[in-house]
Amino acid sequence: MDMLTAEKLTAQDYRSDLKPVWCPGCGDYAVIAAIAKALAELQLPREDVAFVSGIGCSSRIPAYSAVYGFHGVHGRALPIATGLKMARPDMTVLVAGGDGDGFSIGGNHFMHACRRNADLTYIVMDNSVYGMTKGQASPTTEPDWEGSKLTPDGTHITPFQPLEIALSAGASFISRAFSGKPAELTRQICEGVNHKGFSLIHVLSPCVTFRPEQRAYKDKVHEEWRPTADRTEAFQKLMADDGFATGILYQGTKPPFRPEMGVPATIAEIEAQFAV
Amino acid sequence: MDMLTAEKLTAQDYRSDLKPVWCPGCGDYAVIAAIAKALAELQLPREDVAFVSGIGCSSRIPAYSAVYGFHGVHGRALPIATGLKMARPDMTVLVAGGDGDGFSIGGNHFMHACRRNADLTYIVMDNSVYGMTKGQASPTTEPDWEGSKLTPDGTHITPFQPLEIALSAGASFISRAFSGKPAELTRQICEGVNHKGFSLIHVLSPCVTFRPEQRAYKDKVHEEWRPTADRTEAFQKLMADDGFATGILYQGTKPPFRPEMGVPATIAEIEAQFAV
Amino acid sequence: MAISSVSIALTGSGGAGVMTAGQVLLDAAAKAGLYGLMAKSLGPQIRGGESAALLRISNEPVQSSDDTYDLLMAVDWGNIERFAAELPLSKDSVIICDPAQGPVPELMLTANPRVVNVPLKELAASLEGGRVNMVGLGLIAELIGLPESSIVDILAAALKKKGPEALEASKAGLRAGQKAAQSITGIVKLSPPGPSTTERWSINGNEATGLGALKGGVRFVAAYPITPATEILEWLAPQLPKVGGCLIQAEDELASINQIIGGSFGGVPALTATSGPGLALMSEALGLAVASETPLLVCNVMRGGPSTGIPTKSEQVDLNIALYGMHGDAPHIVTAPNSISDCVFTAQWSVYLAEAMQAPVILLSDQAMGQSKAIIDKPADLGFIGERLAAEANVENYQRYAVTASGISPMAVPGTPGGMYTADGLEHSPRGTPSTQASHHQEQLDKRLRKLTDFDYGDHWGDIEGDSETAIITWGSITDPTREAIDRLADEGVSVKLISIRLLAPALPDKFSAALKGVKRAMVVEQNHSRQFHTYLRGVYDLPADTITYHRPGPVAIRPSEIVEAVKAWNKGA
Amino acid sequence: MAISSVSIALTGSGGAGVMTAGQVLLDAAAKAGLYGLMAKSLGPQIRGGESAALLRISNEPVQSSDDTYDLLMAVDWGNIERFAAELPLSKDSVIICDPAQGPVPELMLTANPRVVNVPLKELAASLEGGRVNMVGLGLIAELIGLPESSIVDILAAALKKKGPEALEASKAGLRAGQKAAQSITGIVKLSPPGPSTTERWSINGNEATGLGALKGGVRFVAAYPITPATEILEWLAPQLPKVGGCLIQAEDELASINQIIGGSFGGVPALTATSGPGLALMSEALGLAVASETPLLVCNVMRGGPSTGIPTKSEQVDLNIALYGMHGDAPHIVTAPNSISDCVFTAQWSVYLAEAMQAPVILLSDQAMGQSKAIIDKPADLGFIGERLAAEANVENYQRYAVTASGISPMAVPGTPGGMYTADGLEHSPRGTPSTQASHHQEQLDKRLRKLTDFDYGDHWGDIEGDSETAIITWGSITDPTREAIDRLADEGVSVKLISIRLLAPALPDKFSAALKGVKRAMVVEQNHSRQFHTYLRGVYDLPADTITYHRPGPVAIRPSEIVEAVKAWNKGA
Ligand SMILES: Cc1ncc(C[n+]2csc(CCOP(=O)(O)OP(=O)(O)O)c2C)c(N)n1
Ligand SMILES: Cc1ncc(C[n+]2csc(CCOP(=O)(O)OP(=O)(O)O)c2C)c(N)n1
Ligand code: SF4
Ligand code: SF4
Ligand SMILES: [Mg+2]
Ligand SMILES: [Mg+2]
Repeated sequence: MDMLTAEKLTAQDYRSDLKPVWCPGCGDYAVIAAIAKALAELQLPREDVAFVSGIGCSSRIPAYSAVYGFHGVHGRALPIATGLKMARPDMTVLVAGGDGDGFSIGGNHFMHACRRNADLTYIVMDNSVYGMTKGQASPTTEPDWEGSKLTPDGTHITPFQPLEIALSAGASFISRAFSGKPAELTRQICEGVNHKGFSLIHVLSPCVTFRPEQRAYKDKVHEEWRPTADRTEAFQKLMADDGFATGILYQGTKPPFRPEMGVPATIAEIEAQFAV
Repeated sequence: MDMLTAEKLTAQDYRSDLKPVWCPGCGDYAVIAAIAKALAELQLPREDVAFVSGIGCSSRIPAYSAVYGFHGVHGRALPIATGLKMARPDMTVLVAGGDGDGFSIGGNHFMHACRRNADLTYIVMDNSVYGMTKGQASPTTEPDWEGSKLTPDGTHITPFQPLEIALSAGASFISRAFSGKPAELTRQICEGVNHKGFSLIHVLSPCVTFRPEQRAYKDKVHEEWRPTADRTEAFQKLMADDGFATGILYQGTKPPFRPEMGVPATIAEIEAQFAV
Repeated sequence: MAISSVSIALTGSGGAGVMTAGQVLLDAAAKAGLYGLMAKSLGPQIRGGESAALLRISNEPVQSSDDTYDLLMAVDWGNIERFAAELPLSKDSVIICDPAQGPVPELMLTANPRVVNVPLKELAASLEGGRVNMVGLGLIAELIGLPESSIVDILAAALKKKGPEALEASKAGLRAGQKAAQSITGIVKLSPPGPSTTERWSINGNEATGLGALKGGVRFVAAYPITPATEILEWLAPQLPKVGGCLIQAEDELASINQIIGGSFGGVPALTATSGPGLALMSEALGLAVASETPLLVCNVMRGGPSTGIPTKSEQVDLNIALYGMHGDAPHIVTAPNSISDCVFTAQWSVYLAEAMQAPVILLSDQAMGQSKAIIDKPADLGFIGERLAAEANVENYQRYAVTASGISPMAVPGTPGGMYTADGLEHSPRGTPSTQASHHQEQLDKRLRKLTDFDYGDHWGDIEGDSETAIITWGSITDPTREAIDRLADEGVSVKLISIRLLAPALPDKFSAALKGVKRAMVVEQNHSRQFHTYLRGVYDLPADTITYHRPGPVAIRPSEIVEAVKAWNKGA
Repeated sequence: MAISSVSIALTGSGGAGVMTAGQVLLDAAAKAGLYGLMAKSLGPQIRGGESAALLRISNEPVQSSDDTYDLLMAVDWGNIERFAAELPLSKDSVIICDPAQGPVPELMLTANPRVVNVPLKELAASLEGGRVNMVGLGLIAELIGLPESSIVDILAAALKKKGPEALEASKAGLRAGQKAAQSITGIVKLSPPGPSTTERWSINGNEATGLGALKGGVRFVAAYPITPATEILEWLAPQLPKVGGCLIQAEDELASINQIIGGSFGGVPALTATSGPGLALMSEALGLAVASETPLLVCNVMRGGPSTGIPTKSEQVDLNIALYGMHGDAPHIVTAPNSISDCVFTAQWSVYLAEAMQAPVILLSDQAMGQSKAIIDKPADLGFIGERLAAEANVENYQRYAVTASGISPMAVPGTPGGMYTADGLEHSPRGTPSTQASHHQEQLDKRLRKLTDFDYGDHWGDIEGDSETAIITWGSITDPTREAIDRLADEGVSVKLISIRLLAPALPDKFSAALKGVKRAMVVEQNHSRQFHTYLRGVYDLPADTITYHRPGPVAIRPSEIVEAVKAWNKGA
């Protein structure tokens, strides 16, 4: 239908009419805008795109788009997306969520999705906090952050390094962006969607309510990375990373995961194996 | 009791009288032997050691020791061990299991245990297969292994790199051993137990039933690594790794995770906050 | 006898500060020697969403929210359609609203309440640093007759850090509100408090649950945050280190439940708190706790379901999963506090039960109880402290899972010389060795059931109040509205017996039969869609042939009058 | 009428090849035109552990294992104490054993069976490449009168790849066994087969379940291996690509269940298979499937519980969790095949139900059914194919969760222009927008229940056989022994009606009442410790006042005679 109309779809066409539940000023507003823009740039028919998420402020995002969406349970966005992509390889599948959803409860799926390298684009809105449950430490929270009542003296735990883990686990496209620089973010989403394989787009997206100091991200980020296909080089860049470098860190060429097709047979032919 | 007797405990004293369910020739026999030997070397009172595992052939191991043990559910050995260590910091806690238990279903706990860096020693018996469920591919299985009926054409998935992930995630002691070289394994276990923080000991331990070709590991392993405290150096070694280098790859100095203690108060004092 | 009270709803969008105003009102009431209850109606937004503080204040203990609100003050009407159903009014209700916020929405007028316009925003704007919620607070306090001094005391304490200007600004707001109230007449005033005999507490259900657990001996907590259970954890986190314990935040619920299994195996009474989705993730490990006989307490604070459901709203919907959510034959304990005050006792008792029987206990609270704050008499302490039957050192041939008459076997705490054993979720011999043998399976199954059914639970199985041929059987947070309904029926000469079950599992037919003594007919009251409690009771107990149910889902609270009406309709044979 | 048959147990340690021998025996019986059943008793070891092939062969269809074994051939006695209870003998039984393996253990002699010593090992050793299991096979075949040619045919096919020497060696073994059999007399011989009218299949329950699902339309499978469900997956993995589908191995059960939710959301009928521990891990996502109305099929093959329990043994113990294991009010469908043959139908029908009602279906099979192989008549195909009500393209104002009379709403398959919606596990409006509103919650709860209770299930709710005032109510794998018990009772003039429920949930009181028509008293038969089925039936249905239960846990199979005895004792008023 979209394909038949002569008119190009605008970014607005990829947005739904729902008003986000987000706080005024939340970084996630820029992310949905960038996604809509990227989809418009790619001119993907809306019905051929699906957008899957877990639970969290950030995970509310699919309903704010006008493509097919699945707002699943906490931490399981990637399995839902993987199943969808395996069953429906013709769909373009985006996945999104927060740092808690993706790296805490969903950490195992994250690692295995990187390994499996199915053709998914995973956008993580990292605010180093659990926004939705009112401000607990997430895996990417600084060890000395004392803002949560659950860990009033800080976590004392080494922050999770999403890009390092993605690289170790085998993701074939890895980038970082800042929600406050939407053009770069839009570009990365386009590249990620075009990339054949698992793409991680790590978005620094401030939580103005529980981490108001993250407003300062805008002074900290620096565009730095150009894509490399050399894992060692990518690791070296990460060893020198201050957490605020942006750009495409790594883009490899390993083929995306696709289950094999078989020689067709009818059910009757298959049943024949049981005849004595 | 053990402490009072003048006699030294022997390796045998750390073994129970149960006959393992393992197949003849299984690599895991050497692992329980090395553990018993290491404990004897360390002369730890048996009652002060606990040994936690999940489910799998390898995970049967605690009952073959004579220390306190917990044979939990599949994939959850590390959380049980973490809880035990947090509640009972005085205990020496060993954790063990297979590649499926630790890196597939238990992958998230593995990552977060590395990050948290509690003082645990985690021994993974890696045979690149699910032994207990009769031979399916595990995360460390080669992508072209066609020995499983579930993935008859191979998995086509990049194998999981336990040491890379451990290093990325923040483990403070990382080593690799081969069950066929028990002296080195014993040494690593001693070092791991002595290390204050999370120790991963990755043991290549052949499954002679479903991966008989792993008998050839003995010709492939090569002692190579000397400990470094430099993550970058450790990464470089891993970039050059063929999967069969043994030794201690990395030993860092970050302090083990310990919850904070507080200023003592009585329940009555605590209750006072509710009085109007 | 039914109590006399004033009920007030304060509503407005997130930033409007209605929760703060409600909290101050409640605290001030406490200060003035009154009792009170404040429930919360929250939307999904973190900030700026619709919300309501729902108060009831009285000179007698407040059990439950009332049927309707005497006063509804709307700071604005944002998204009112989403929760209007939670704000029942009557023709005697008074809506106080700001004409600047537009006309009163039609759906608030169906009961024909009186509407009083007060230019709240304008009044606030006319003051230096004036805030609408303070104006509203002054207005409400004046209307219901709450002494200004008690409010000022509370504000002074709350604003200490912000300096005297903040307090002055607030006071000015209060006074503007009081003045505005003068023109409004015909509002019920609070009766003055009776003489206070006992210490009063201001506490919410989640804090009470945390406190009870601490008193019962819990010293290790591992958990993953989830609405509406997080406050249990937030309360416990800073308390535990004071008594030599600790709390750790886990990566997920699979980790948290297994971590407390580990801690408890280590001999330390352990707890986690969660809500439906988290409890679902804990099912497998709860089975492990059953099989390995590891004591632990899971406090499940229910919210609307299924799935992610309605996280901020209350329902009694996790009874099924709490009772039956484990694979295999997995007998365990399920308890439920039946008031905010009872959260302290039930949590404490639950730790005791878990430790005594070496079994997992699931305590079912809910959002309505957990996130509501009450002014109550300080709860009595019955002194239950968790203690498990420990194995002595160097027992010859120690058998961790020895088959004993009580079903309870001495448990060696790691560190005990000669007590070394391996806990196992595989079926096992008495020693703990994995076994596939039919006789081992049978004797361990028998033992794990027997230890629960033969235990002496004393008088705490349930609260049985009054005597009548007619009984209401209920549990959990619906007990208090039921109590009030029964009081009201009594005022009308209709007597109803209350059976509120605190120990939901194991089923104890003797206790149930004793409770039913003299009862000819029963009504089962619960707040869910599928009659989970009624179905359970039918399955495990013999109910009177004449048994009906009154149930419906959330998020709207079940009010005393609904129960009164249901009983009357039943009496009429409707 | 009760059938005449021969029952044989072959036991020995892992390497002894008793499973192979049993399999050949069964296949040969099939070849010879007979019916048969082979159950497996397995230990925890991967290799070298104790095991037993438990066969029953007859010229009529075999429903169930018999009460005792006519023949028990023990290649060795390793760990016999662990599973002796699974090998009931009578005084008419014959034990064939090798004196070289030591004396017959006392516990095998309690029923006073005849013992025949045969030097199996010695005989095998005397032959080039001789194997004990082949000698035993020849011996057994000769004793029961199975033609040698059918065995040789099977062996020839099996040993094709290994070359003619292997076949010759096996034949020599067979012959040595036959010869040894000559001196043994007094063993019941098989009656010759009747004329074969229909195609016969040799299939186990797990394969049958996989086939049924494939026939129902499943084209996407994601799973994590677990005993005793893995064979469903192993069978499906190579079949799916032939019909355009695929199977992926997930990292865990949380992934596998969510992956099939994703696949099914994509419009492809999807399945996972698991056992108790895995089902427990799927609880949360099953709730998501309920709330988001995503069809899917979970085949749960039960094993001994709780926790890791007894993974290789059978029990009907996951009924509770299948029915009630989700948080919130989460109506869904639970089915159970009641024979190996019925696994094909029930799995196929379950796919149909899932798709038709857009709901998750949990199918409960068990180890006894899943891992037993049967020679059966080719099952009839009733033609149920999963198909969901799809939304058309570009419907104006499309509402994914429209409140319809049937409760079923058209579902837009991704790719459908103009059908874009977001599936949600949060409570939602008809459009799918998250909502906390009471009216939305009520109407969606009603709809999700209504679509299940109002559906037309045709005649497949259960199998109702015979007519009598006395009924046995049962389900799943215990149905077949019950059928045989009822046949035997009929032979003795005692008539019993069978009600075997295939659709366990939703509860359909009308169907149940109809089934109970004319029934005055009932016995509920099930294989678990806590009467899960009986408690469930009591909860949701009206049972006759005179209802008793016969139940006990695994791992020992419930035999027909136990049920016969239970009925007789009941008749005697014992
Ligand atoms: C199983 C389960 N556990 C816990 C929760 C509660 N919960 C909802 S969102 C969330 C964390 C959200 O953090 P993040 O993913 O970083 O998203 P953000 O809100 O920061 O965007 C948690 C713990 C849940 N919904 N389900
Ligand atoms: C929740 C759950 N899922 C699946 C299983 C089945 N299972 C038991 S062990 C195992 C894998 C074992 O592999 P690994 O950890 O590598 O141990 P190994 O047997 O190879 O030593 C699986 C899948 C289980 N017990 N529990
Ligand atoms: S709480 Fe934080 S992450 Fe959530 S909507 Fe508000 S600003 Fe955004
Ligand atoms: S199956 Fe493999 S891993 Fe398991 S006991 Fe046998 S050899 Fe060892
Ligand atoms: Mg976050
Ligand atoms: Mg393995």
